[in-house]
Amino acid sequence: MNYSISVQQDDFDTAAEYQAMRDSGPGTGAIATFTGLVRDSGDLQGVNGLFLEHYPGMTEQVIESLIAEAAGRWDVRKARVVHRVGELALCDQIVFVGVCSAHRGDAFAACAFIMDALKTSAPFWKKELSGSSEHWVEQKASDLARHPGVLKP
Amino acid sequence: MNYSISVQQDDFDTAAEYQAMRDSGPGTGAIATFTGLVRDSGDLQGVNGLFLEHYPGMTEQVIESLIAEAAGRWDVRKARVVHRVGELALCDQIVFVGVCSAHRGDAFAACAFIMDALKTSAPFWKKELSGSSEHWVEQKASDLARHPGVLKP
Amino acid sequence: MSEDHTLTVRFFARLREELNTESLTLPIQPDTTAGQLLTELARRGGAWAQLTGAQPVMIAVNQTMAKPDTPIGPGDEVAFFPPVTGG
Amino acid sequence: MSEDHTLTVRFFARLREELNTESLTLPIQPDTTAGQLLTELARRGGAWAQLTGAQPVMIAVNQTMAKPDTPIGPGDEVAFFPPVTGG
Repeated sequence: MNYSISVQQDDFDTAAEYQAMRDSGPGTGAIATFTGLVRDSGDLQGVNGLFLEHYPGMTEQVIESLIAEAAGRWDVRKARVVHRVGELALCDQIVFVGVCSAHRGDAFAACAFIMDALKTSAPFWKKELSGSSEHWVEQKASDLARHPGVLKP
Repeated sequence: MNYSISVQQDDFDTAAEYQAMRDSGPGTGAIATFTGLVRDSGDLQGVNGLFLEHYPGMTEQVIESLIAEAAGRWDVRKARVVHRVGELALCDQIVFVGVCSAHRGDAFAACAFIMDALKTSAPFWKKELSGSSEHWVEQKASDLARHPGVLKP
Repeated sequence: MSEDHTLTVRFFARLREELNTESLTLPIQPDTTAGQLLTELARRGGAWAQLTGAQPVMIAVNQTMAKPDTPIGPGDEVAFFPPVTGG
Repeated sequence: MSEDHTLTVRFFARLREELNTESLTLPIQPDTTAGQLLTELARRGGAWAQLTGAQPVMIAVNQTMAKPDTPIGPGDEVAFFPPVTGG
């Protein structure tokens, strides 16, 4: 299993990410990808940007362990996670998760698992910006329900 | 809800498909995509190509109804299905399913549902080519278990 | 009156190949079902016998999934094919 | 001996802003846990009191998720932060 993780301010290129997934050999039959975008309503309405903070060093370790867990549960030939930090504008790309596998069920399951677990376990914090107000986003009960416990003290 | 379906011999460009998903307005927070590729082992080993047959007209109608069903169950802002037919080589792209939604859970669920249902309900048939032998692929019990009944007489 | 009393039958994939037939135009009796048509075709024997054999045969009437008891009539398009395997 | 008897405490996101503190270097007592350090910091009062308030505070020790009873010692990096909200 091959994987790679980037935490960066810069935007990413999903076309290049997809191409890297395709270049994973003739045993790959399925590629599942997920991209998260800054949308106009979250805890606030009229969101026009986000500020994303993270815990350098720990973030990468947590994501690495989530990918290893996914690879232990499903057939994962290659996994890729890119997560942006800093100031982002409306409609900007935030996060990319890509998984390739022999089979579609494994690709979907591993991709959704990594994304769900990232939301409850990786040390990122999102602040919504709306006009002159700003608001630290609160963790959703629905997110914890999908992947409980990793972060609960 | 906006959708589009193509059944075609030509290859497709996932970068252009992704861009069309992104251009779905500021309410989109999540894009899930799936791509299926010709892989080297299926019912046969050493597969070096596929021949894909379909039922023109019916195929599009079935996929349209699957998208409508997905849009009734989850928040779907835009859905796209491209499926190739004819002769394909090893590592070629076969199928693309893309869904964008406000929320990641809906994007993942609707994308996986459309893909799973397509495999058991849309009138496509795949023949594996391996050296000089060829073999019509048989439907997997595991596929029917994921989305049972649509095609059972 | 000939056009008014026929239907079109189509075959796909393995069935198309093994029956060596893409489509047929057949006269149609009143009060018939897709399943009765299948049984009638199977009586041709040889490769046709598989239409009522162990392997499942799927049915579509006018490009919509159908069942053996789906009624069929003049002008209809009836298709028989193996379980689908796309994606 | 000063470097040997201290640890680093880091705060992130809402806690970092409300405590107006990114990091602290503190002397460390023997046989201490992350939870005891949290309680000690909360005794500073004001904004610090929220560290043991109603809102959950997550703990990491040396960049690994930890619990209140996780032992800490000299040279460790202890972090306190709100539940994460990335992705």
